Amino acid sequence: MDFNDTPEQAAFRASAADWLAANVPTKEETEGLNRLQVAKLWQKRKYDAGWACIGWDPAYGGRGASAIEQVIWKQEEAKYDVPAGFFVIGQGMMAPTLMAYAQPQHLERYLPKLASGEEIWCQLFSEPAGGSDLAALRTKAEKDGDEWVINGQKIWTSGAHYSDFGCVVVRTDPTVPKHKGLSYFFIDMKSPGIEIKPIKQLTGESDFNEVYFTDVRVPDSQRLGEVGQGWQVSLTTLMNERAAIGAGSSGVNVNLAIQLAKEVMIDGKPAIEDSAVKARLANFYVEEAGLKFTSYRTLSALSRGDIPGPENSIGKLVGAPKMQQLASFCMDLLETSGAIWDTSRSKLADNIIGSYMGAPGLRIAGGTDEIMTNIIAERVLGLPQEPRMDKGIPFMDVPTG
Amino acid sequence: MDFNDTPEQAAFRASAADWLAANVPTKEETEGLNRLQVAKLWQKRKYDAGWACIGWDPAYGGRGASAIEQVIWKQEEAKYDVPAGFFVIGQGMMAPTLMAYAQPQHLERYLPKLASGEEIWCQLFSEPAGGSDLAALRTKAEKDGDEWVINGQKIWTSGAHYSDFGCVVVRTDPTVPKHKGLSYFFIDMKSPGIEIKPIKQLTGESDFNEVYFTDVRVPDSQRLGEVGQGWQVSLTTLMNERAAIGAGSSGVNVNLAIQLAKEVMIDGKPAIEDSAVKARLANFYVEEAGLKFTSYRTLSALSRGDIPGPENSIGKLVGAPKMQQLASFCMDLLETSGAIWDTSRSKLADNIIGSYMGAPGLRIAGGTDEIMTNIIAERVLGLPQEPRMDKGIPFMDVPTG
Amino acid sequence: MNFEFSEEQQMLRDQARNYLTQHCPTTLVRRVLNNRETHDADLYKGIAEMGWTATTIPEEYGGLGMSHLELVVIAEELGRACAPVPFSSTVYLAAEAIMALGTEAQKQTWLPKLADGSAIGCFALGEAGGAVTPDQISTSMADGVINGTKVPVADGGIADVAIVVCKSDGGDGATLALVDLSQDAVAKDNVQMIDFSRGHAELTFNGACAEVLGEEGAGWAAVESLMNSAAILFAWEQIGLADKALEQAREYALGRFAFGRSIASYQAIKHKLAKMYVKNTLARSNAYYGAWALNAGASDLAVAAATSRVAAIQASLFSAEENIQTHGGMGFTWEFDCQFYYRRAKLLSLAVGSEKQWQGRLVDGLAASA
Amino acid sequence: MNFEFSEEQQMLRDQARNYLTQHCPTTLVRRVLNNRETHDADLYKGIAEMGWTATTIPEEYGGLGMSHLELVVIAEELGRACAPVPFSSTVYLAAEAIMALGTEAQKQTWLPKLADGSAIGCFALGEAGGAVTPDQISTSMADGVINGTKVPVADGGIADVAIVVCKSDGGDGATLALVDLSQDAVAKDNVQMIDFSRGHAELTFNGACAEVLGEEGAGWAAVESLMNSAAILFAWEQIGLADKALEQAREYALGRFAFGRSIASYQAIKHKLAKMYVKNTLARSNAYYGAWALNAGASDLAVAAATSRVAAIQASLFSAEENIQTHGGMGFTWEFDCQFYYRRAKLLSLAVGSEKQWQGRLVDGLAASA
Repeated sequence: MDFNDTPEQAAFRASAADWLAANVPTKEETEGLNRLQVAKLWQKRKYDAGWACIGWDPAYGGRGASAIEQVIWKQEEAKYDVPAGFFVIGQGMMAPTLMAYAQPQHLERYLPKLASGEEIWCQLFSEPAGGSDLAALRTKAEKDGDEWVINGQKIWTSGAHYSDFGCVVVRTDPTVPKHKGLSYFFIDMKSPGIEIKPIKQLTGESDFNEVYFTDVRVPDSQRLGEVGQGWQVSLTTLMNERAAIGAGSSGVNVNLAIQLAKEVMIDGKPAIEDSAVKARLANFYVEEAGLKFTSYRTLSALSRGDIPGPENSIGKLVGAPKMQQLASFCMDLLETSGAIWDTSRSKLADNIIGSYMGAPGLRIAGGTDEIMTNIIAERVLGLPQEPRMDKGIPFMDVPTG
Repeated sequence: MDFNDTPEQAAFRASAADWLAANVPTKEETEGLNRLQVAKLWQKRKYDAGWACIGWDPAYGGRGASAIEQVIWKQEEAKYDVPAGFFVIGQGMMAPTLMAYAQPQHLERYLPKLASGEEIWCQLFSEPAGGSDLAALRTKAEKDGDEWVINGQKIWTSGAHYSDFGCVVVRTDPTVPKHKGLSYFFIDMKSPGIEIKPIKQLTGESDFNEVYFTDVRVPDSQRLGEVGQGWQVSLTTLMNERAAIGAGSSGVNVNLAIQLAKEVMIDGKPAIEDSAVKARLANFYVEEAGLKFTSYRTLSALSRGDIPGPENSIGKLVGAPKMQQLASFCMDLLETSGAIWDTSRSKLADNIIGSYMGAPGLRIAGGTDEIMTNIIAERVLGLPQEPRMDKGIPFMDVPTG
Repeated sequence: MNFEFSEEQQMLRDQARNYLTQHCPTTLVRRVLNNRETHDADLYKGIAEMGWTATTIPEEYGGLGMSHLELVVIAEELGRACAPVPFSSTVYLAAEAIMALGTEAQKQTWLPKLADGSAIGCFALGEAGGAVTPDQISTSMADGVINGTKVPVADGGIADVAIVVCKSDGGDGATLALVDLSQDAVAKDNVQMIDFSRGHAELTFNGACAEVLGEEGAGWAAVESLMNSAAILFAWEQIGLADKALEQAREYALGRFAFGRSIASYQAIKHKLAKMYVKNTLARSNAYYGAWALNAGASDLAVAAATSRVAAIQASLFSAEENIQTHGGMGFTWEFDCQFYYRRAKLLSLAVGSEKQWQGRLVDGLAASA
Repeated sequence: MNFEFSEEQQMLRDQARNYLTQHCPTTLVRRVLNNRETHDADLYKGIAEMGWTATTIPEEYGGLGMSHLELVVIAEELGRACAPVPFSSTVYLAAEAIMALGTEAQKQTWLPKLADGSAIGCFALGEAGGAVTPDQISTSMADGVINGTKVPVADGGIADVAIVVCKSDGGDGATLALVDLSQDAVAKDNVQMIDFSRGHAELTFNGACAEVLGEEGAGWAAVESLMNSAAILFAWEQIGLADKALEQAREYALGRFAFGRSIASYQAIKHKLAKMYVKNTLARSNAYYGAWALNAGASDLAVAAATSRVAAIQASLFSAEENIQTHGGMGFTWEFDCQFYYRRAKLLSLAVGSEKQWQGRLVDGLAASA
């Protein structure tokens, strides 16, 4: 065990840090730009200097960096407040899928622009009737000459409104069992017949969209994998989702709660001296630190060449409910004032109440607590699946309530 | 809402209290007797005076008392340290089953001696392979003239070693689905071929037995219900089990924990002043009081003539884990000394550690936490059963691992 | 022993539920929340016309002279409906305070108006974050004049009268003031809370006229006593809310299919719902005792109130949180109603003292009597 | 960065697991527990011959001079095996104390014997119920003579040497004494604990000879420091135990059928096992950091120790409790092994301070550094 970099890693870290220090956009540069514009500017600058998607093949704009180098780069970049979320899905999930299934000419056409941030991709998987049962999707595609005609509805599509391309899974054969009748395409999000409607969340924000398909035409050449092989292709995407979403480091944390507990008084003493406050904070910290050190163990395994496995579901499974309860606890520390959601009155309100309001979404997006627990039970501990009522039955005959 | 007795109830309570005050066995009377002998002495005395099984028909030794009178009697009797557990199963579970299914001559023969404590009954349902799946029992009975021949093994039989009679459910037809091939008999526990072996629990005590049946013969006249109707008859017994087991009032409680917390010091002050101790005690009390007041609500419904329903599963479901965690908490209050299990050194050890060691059994006996939760989900909230892999399949073809 | 509501009380419940189903549908809650309105005035008018605001106020002051058992029945229904009205501020706090402590003149002035809904009351305690103790209060009253700032005050922006906790140099450290809010010397500034459907305000008193309510220097004991009754009344609102959230989750789960069967048939969901039921049942039973103790003025009222409140906080938060979870993605949308219960449950859990405060009061009470 | 055990350490783990599988089967644990023996002397002899007792003791004192990273590997395996030996008392406490505080003579006298297993050590702190503070200690030492009673002392009945915490009028209130237990002036009385497989005793010192260990009046600081390393070492035992309990539950659930399918396919059981896995994983990751911090003498060692201990207590109790529950009725029998982990988990949770104590230390440490 050693927390220090090897000499090679230290050298890499230093060169990353140096470049960042010299190149992170200044306030003057970003003046007047919105978050998306800043993100594109920053991504392009990284790309031009060889710091975008550094794990990728140099042919597509990367530098073939090792897993641990990618982590070091992320750690160094995270020291700056630069926007990143816009490219996560495309670079983290779509790109590995393209690399596995797309034609060489597609890779040359799309990957560099994905790396440079010039084009943004989104993922069109979830449907209203699907939810945790992702493969129960109903959006259908019918062959018409060299093209497919797509009709149906997708939901929970992050970034659909600013994306240039998207990967979509559709049902091409409802007469075979659920997983066998799917196919996978990438499409131009500006195609005629695509309508995008933002979904307002209970936080008041709109991070997701509904995407309606009405006779949307996509060339057969944009199919990834064979017809009917869409589920296998999707699994490549989803395996990379786990790594891309992670525990989520924003929102309330124990450090913030401790600062708060030092300021708030209970019975004439700082709350941090109250033993009930300590017991709860300790339990939150045990989870927070446990996740951090679990991720260090994963990194060590990654740096040895291992692939992240289903055990990484633990990050979101523990982290999301922890955020909800820790935010609730922080509000409690403030008593009635803890319910004030007004930044002009409480600097912390946005962070604390924002976390309390946002956490239910974290507990659901990318796999609910219940699905994550299933994954650990089945794929880590090797416990049997529940009986499946939809197994071997033509999709169109599966009970839907 | 009114916590006071009606005038009639008050009069009944007074007469019960008077009789108890004059008749509870004195120390001199019980000198040299074991618990079973004391229990029989006390039960017979109650019977002779008309205070045994007061809810029963006077023809069988009762006095036809109302539900609320039975509660009042129990409350008054509970003020004395008199042994009672020996008769609970016979009087509380077997008697109602006999009343529903037995011949008149059986009722006359058995019920009075059950009421008087002269004869003790036990229940032979569970089997090693059954567990939560009670009806998956394998002990078989084959018809031979006017008799049945029983072979197999029962487990978890309380009091088998001191019981005179027992009710046993057996499989009389393995070629039909699980619930349809069962029949129900009462048998003489002294019958040839019955062998009883006590089971040692992890507490070191032995409250249960294994009971082995080797060619045990029982007359067909001792069958309750039709051949193949054993499951329905069992349900009558089990419905009464829920009422008989209840929340369990022995073991640690919040009051004891508070006394302890007043004596033990934390940071130079009584633990009861520590805010973390308060938070935990409050949560335990919320459960304890919540159960108490829930039982009051049930009593009110009973006194109106309602039958206790599946919602009473809540008592054991909440009470048993509460006992485990409260006992653990009390040990923690004492720090390392809390792990001393030596009554000569710690008056409370038997109660606290006894509760911690016994609670796992309470969480299992009479339906595990998981089964109790299922009962609430399915029978109270009306949620669907899980898919059943044994439905409609001949019992002998059901997968058993 | 009889631990049930009477037939008349059951009828009152049916009547209240019917009224609110009709006059307080979730579309109304949604409108108030969407627009961040302080309350729905028409609904409150209707509620007052039903006589609910008058429930426990004596007949001589225009009330119905009924007991707290009737009031908790109404509280539960208002909680179920997530009603956006200043009922709790007016009835559980202002009216209770005036009934308990007011002079004849104060009662005559305010109770009839609170009873018929023509006046709204509020209770102003906190001034900053954290638990309030008398020495943290800076609002002061002298010679009939009050100065200071209170925030957040539930319904403070629309109230006609406020009970304001002021510091006192003598006695137990606090004095209650009765303040007519229709004065220029009172400034009201809206404060947005986590629950957009319940208006709150910052009240600033710039030398406003005020009367002492109750005894000078005995205000803190009065606050504690008032908190006990409020804890029980709020608990019933929370239980109504918790049960509604459970029902909503149950209904959604039954109708939602995944992998070919209803999600309500998965133990991950059905046991979650059963756990809600257990918590709600324990909370309800504790609140039964709380209601009885409040009505009977039982000696263990403080413990009963604390038990009711702790149980109600735990049950309502759990049910509101897991209701969203049961709904999955749809539960996280603005469009679905789950958010009402989530916001309201958290607001109510902080309304008259946090879980931790009441856990402390609960055990202090038990320890004193054990 | 490398947050893994080295290959050599992994090999040591395999070796330890193989040795204990062979020499410490559950039948051995069962025999000790059944007969309430203080320990298994042959097993301890074998363990000493393997060199485990010598792990961190410097070579000059007959040890192997290895690091704490090797020791935690062994601790985990001893925890898995529920080994009935005085390893923790001797190695985590007595040897650590003498290494940290002893004079050259004290080290020369005791470390070689503790290293080769010819002497057993123990640590005597508590005298009555509750958390120990210096002012609650009445055992005293003056002029090389010790008087007082300590109870319960793990392995006190079989130990050759004890580190005894005595009161001190000056300094931080405590002084450590090194006491040879082979004196007539030391009385040993067995004390039965919840775990019958681990002997404990009451030690009474009637004017026995004693040496000061470390500085007079600096004993409390030494105790706190010793508790930090012990917390981490015990945590690894607890994690070994917790994982073993999870494995046992998993295996039983997979093989047990109800309603026609493995009970491991029911979410009530599979989610329970997943929850064990999550707690065990968090505890293990925290203990990784604890081990690193102990080995590196990190500045946040106190926080790392507290985090390791709180997580390990929670994980081991949960896994031991729910292992029985997963087994159903059979898990509650004397005959099944579930009871070993249940008893041991609770004993270990109280061995060097309760969860609550360490929650306090954890947050005090965080608050001081934040």
